[in-house]
Amino acid sequence: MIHLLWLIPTLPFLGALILVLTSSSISRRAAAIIGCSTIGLAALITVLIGYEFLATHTEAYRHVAWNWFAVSGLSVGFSFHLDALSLVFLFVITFVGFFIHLYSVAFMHDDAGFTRFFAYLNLFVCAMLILVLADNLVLLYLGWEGVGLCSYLLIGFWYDEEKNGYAARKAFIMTRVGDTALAIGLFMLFGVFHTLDIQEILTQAPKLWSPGTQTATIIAFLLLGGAVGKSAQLPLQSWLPDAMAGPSPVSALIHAATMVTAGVYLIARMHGIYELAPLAQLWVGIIGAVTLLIAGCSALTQNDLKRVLAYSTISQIGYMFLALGIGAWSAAVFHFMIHAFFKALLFLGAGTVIWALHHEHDMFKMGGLRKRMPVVYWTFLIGAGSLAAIPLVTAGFYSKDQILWLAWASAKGSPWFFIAALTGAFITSVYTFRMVFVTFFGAEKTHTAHLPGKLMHVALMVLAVLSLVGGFIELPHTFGHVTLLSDLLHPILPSTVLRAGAESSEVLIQLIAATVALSGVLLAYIFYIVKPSLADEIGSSCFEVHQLWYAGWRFDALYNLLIVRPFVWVSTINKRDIIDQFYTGLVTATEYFGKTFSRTQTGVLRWYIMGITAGAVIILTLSLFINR
Amino acid sequence: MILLWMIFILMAGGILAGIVAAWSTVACRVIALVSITLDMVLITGVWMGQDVSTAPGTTWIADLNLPWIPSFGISFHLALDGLSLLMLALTFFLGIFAVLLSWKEIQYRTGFFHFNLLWVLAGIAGVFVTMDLFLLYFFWEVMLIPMYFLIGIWGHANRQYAAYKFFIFTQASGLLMLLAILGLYFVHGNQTSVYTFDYFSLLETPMSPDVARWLMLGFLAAFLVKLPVVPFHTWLPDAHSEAPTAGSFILAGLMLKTGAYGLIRFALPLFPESAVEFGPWGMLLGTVGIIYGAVQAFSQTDLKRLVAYTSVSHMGFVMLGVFAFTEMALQGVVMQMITHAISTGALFVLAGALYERIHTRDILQMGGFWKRTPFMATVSLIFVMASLGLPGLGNFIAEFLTLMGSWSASPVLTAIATAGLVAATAYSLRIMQKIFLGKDAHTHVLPDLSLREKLVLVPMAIAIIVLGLFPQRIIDTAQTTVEKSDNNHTTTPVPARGMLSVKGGNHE
Amino acid sequence: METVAVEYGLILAGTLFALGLISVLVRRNIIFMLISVEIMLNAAGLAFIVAGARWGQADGQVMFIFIITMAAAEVSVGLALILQIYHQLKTLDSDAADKMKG
Amino acid sequence: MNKTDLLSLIPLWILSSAAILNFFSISIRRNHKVIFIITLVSLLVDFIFLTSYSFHHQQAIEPLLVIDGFGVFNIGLILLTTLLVVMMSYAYFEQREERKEEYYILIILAALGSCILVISKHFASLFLGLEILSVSLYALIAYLRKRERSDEAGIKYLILAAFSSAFLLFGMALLYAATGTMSFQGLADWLASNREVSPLVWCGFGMFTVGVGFKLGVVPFHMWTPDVYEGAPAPVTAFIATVSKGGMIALLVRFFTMVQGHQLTLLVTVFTVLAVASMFVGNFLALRQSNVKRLLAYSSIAHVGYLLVAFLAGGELGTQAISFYLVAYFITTLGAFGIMATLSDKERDAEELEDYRGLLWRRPLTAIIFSAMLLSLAGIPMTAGFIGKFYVIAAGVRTSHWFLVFALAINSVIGLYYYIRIIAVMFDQGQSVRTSEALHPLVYIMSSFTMALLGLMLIWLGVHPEEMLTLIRNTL
Repeated sequence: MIHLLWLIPTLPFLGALILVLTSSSISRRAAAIIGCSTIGLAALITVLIGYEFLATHTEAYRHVAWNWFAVSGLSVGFSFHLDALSLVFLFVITFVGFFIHLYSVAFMHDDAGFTRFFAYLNLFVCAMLILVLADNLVLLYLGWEGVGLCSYLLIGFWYDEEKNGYAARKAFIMTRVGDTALAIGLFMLFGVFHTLDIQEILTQAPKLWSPGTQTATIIAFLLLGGAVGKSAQLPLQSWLPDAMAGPSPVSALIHAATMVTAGVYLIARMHGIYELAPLAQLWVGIIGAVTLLIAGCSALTQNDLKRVLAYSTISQIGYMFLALGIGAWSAAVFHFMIHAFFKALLFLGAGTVIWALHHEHDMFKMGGLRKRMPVVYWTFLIGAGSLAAIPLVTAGFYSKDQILWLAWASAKGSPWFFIAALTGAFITSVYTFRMVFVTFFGAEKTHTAHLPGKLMHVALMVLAVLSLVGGFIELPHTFGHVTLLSDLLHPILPSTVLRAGAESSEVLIQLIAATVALSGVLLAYIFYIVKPSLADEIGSSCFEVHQLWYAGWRFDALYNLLIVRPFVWVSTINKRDIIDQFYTGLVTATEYFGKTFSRTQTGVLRWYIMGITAGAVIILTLSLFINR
Repeated sequence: MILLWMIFILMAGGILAGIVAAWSTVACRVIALVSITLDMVLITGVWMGQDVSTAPGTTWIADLNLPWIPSFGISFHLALDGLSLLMLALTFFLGIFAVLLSWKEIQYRTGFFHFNLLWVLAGIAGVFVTMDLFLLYFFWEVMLIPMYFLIGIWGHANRQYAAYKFFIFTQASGLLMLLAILGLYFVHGNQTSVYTFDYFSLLETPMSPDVARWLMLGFLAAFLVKLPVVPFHTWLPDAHSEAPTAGSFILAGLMLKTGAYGLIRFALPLFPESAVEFGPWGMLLGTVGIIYGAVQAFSQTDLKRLVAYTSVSHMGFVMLGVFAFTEMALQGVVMQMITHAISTGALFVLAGALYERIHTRDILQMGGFWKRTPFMATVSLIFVMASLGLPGLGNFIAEFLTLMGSWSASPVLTAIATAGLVAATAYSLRIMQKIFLGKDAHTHVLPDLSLREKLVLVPMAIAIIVLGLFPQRIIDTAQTTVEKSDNNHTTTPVPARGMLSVKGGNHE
Repeated sequence: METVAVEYGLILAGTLFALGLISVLVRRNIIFMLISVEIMLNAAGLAFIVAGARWGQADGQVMFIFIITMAAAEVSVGLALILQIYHQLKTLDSDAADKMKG
Repeated sequence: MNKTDLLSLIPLWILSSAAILNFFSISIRRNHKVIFIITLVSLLVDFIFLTSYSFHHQQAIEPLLVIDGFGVFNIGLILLTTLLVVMMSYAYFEQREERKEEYYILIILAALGSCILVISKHFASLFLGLEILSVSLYALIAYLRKRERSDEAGIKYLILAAFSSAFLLFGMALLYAATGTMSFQGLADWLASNREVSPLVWCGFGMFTVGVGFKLGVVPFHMWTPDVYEGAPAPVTAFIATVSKGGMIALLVRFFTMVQGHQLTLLVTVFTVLAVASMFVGNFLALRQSNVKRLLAYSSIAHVGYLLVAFLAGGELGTQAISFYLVAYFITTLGAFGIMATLSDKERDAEELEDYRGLLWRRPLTAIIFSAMLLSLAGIPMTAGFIGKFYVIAAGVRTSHWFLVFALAINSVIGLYYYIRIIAVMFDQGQSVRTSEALHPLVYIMSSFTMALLGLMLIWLGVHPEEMLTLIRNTL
């Protein structure tokens, strides 16, 4: 069974291929079937392979499709590597992907670019799968760029809108900045190890480097650069909110569930390097912590439903980075998984709402939808709960709690990290429930055009279930103590080292976390149900701050000022190529000479005689001075 | 012998086509097509017939040496090795399309057009196989005149200016090369009292570093202008934007490559030491070219001009890779020569197709064409992505190898060059946005690609993808050549020259 | 018999030559220009004579005869041309003959 | 002067007798054809006879002349050139009502003069040859005397030529006065023997150079060239550009090699200056010229400059280069002016750039040959001109006259511009309306045959110069 691994990325690719080639002729129905079935099959195969993998306790499985290229020492194969880590990602990608496909069938139903949409979506899934299955960094880079391309195409899917195109370009270019760092990282890695095979590197690194080696640190930072770009972390986070220009399913799949977590995957993959570069790893944590805070603050002030979710995504990934930073590898992966579930759910829910109110994004124009679309409401509520980490019932609680606890307790953790995470948690629950209350409670402000159909409901409900029960595969040992995931991952990702004597405080931490989450909800309740006016007062009282947060801490403005404007200025100022002026100058000079000389040709005989005489005189004078 | 035939077929075909056109233009086109295809068949035969990679000792697949002007020690010496083979294949591959492209565009003086077209190809093919420096100069010029006519007669509004500019730039640099060739000829002659222009005998000519330096500069002049390297690039945008589609196609696809080829085949092997000495500056020039070209491309509004500047940027990689003196970088360069030929060529084809439809090259007057020309849009997407170096497409292999190879030679420059990829993204996406995306506020009648155009673009698209996924065959073919010209230099990277070449990957 | 020193002879010839040259430059009438050129030629001839005298050879005189002959031929053609010119321009001013320039 | 001397001078005899023969036949009855045939045949016979000479035969007719390989080669060149000029002249003069017959006498005499020039090794013979050439040229230039420009050109050339030959003669006289000899060899011996040289000699050399420089039309003695080229009938222009200049250069080479001019700093400096000046001034003047004849005149100035590079390089390679360059240049120039002649009509020659607009599409063959000629002038491969230029540069590089060589390179780039400008005009769409009125078809056939012949020679020399190279080698 496991030897069918190559089918998993191939199927979606075939789907995409067929859809592209037949785009003009094929019917919507057929397109939908092709689109979903390929992913569905992939998911099915993943299950089977996963089962076999677990059953046979395989360490890892390697499949070489063909040798891509081999030049002087660098031999790169088109080859896949399956181990627990990639398995987890496989699961999430194929399953979430599948349900989002299902959902899209309904969501995109009367869109002109129906086929195109599914083609892109399939292509994306394919690229993402390659990314997580790659056994060498070049192939990973291929997947990495591939998902970038698809995200570009899908953000700009409704291309008539100038601003969508802009958002798409912004996303691609900003991530490309990160990719450049990654590429340079690869060059250095090759320079050191003379291979780009991930396992090779991970095995050799400890032999070659002592912890804290400079080269290791540089490389780790370069990889981090790549990760930061893709996962929309500081300082390259500002593309993600704009990326919401794409259709909601896209935001759900790419900009919440899968692609944006590629950075997490990369760092988790290359954890060996980070173990050897403590400084870099510390910075991973710091970036995570800061990002989760500032993104949370921005989320607090947004009115656009999807933008709230976008910022919350950034901040949740911030949590994952924090986890990675403190060496809580499996915790990061755990949170990634859960986050994929509930964030996809939330986006789909939001999508449904927006779709129902014919593309009304502003949530303050919504409200009272609780009655109109109960299913959506309940599922959305579950998702929100999970995001806000409502204790015990939701999966989000367990995953986030683990991070909080380890931020405190792990050897690499620190109180600061803990405090940041805790504050983040509070903010999260505030903006989450602000969103819920404003959207679903209160009076109905906009008339709902059409209500969601079966397909959408199915997708929503499945994801809802997952984001409830998903958490129970990993329970803290204060109760239950289930460690399925961490056990699974253990062979690949080392378990976290705890600070001495920290164990005792675990219960306490959990209680704090729980209370913080709940108090957040309470606060939101007071602000947006009990006394809505209060929110506006605070908003207006500290207007600057509000504006700053609303504009995502004005990073865009900064980059415009520092990079974009100068670049455009230089290139437009020099449109007519200054270097060319030099050559044209030469030409003019020559022509000038031509003119002057031709003036000497007067046609007057005596002038010619004059010329000859002059020549003669010169020669004669020469002849008097030079002898022999 | 087969080499002579290939060139002869082209020349004869050209003359024949020129004559036949008086009676039937179709026949003329067909003749041109047939003669190139014939060559294509021949070269593919050679390629399939001989597995180059497995014959490490024998680099030379074919070798033809006839006396030509013995009293000068000039011989008609052609030889074929992996690199030349690839280049020839490329030449004929693109040549076929060039004829197809002109099928509708060129209705005026068809015969003379095809005569010129085939003679350009003949000249280029000659450059790729000649092993005699006099002959090199000979072919070098032979490919210019017809090109001059192609631009000057069938070009756009400002064609005369562009044609002059192209001609004079290349001529001036060519003359410098001629001087260098003669210099080398006499240096070698005085040393060994054997006066010959033969490439192989001129290799390892003992000479003082000073002489070598000057002579190499002479050669570089020709090749750098042809490549072109900033600051000698300014003829390119004009030539490209004014030439007819087939013209720009050949220019970008093949003529620039003669420069790169010249570097690899002549400049480096003939003057190993001074080449190494020049290395850091070469890499610097390359990097400057990459960035400068990209920045320039971003602001252009004339589509062909834009693409022209992207070529400048891409050729920067060639420069970078060649002077990194590592096998990997050189492989990257060879790859770049091929992939760039295809991707940029295709972009010019698209520009031509658009011009045929809406009679403008100004991208500000385009936009939102995707709806009406989905096929064209999809194809363009592929090539645009290729030109920004998306993995899975040929250009990625090229640029990746080049950069990775150059890293050991000069991390700093390589890093800057890599950053150039971001700029590349900027201009590439701009192309997509301005032409196919955005609002469609236009009223042109805009049919999608015709069958003939598909016949050109689809194979190229397939080629670029195949090159991206299965490049090994190419790499193997070039291997022997690359190794050889790499061994000419100290395989250790360039001696440190200031900040230009900090040794990379130093691990304690 | 007593002969003059070569230098004097040459100086005389030189002076003659210079005179001719100057008058070619200053004269505008084509006929006079022709005459002045003749003077220069004769100056050359004189120089030859002097030289010949110095070495006591006949060559000098021979050259002189050549020169005279040539001068005659030249003048004949020249005058014919001058007639034509006068015919067309109705003047002998050499500056008038400047149709071709640039 | 013994029998063998007389025999070895037979080529000259034939020429002069041909002239006389024409003379009589005219006095009997004017008939263009007859005269033409006589001239043609005699030139042909002469050339054929000349081929019987072996290049190694070394025959001195003391003290004036020497017939050696170099001389024979150049005589042959002159004869052939004259032959071609005559061939193209027939059609040209047939169109025009002037009395055509004397033309042939004059041209034969001019050829004779040039022949004497190239074999002379003594001031006297030099002078004789030069004047025979010049005097007949005066008449030739002004031959179409109905044309104002012809006369103007004629008188200008006459005055200036006489003026310059005065310099030449005075220079000779000074040299004679100082050294007591008028033969090149004697001069050489004298220079070799006397370390201390009086300024007299230098002045002599200086004035000599002025005379020579004028005939070559090098800057600053070049100003007559454009006017004469423009005014003279196209075939005559061709003749001046080739035979008269070529003869002078050949003489110069002989003179220089015999007196070892390369040891004389003065001459080397002077000629270097002249060469560089001619290249630049010539090309700059040609740049914006719209009259093709004048343009070619200026380009000829530049080309003499190029030739001087080889000349200064000296040595065997240099001389070979010059010979080859001359051959190439002769062919090219003849072709160019020949085509001009065929395109000309009664009123005026086809000399305005506009006359050539769209020529390719009106008369493809003519246009292509003309472009070939121009490309050859520009020194593009596959033409004789390229090999010529290559040879010259080779000579320059060999003796590492880098300065001159670079000047040459720069100039050929400048030159490129105006040559391709003409070509561009010819390939342009615009149709010009000039058509010369119908003539006897034979005329066309002959002229186009001549042109085709030249074209073929041009390409042949460009692609396969080996024979010509060996030939030239043997002459030295």
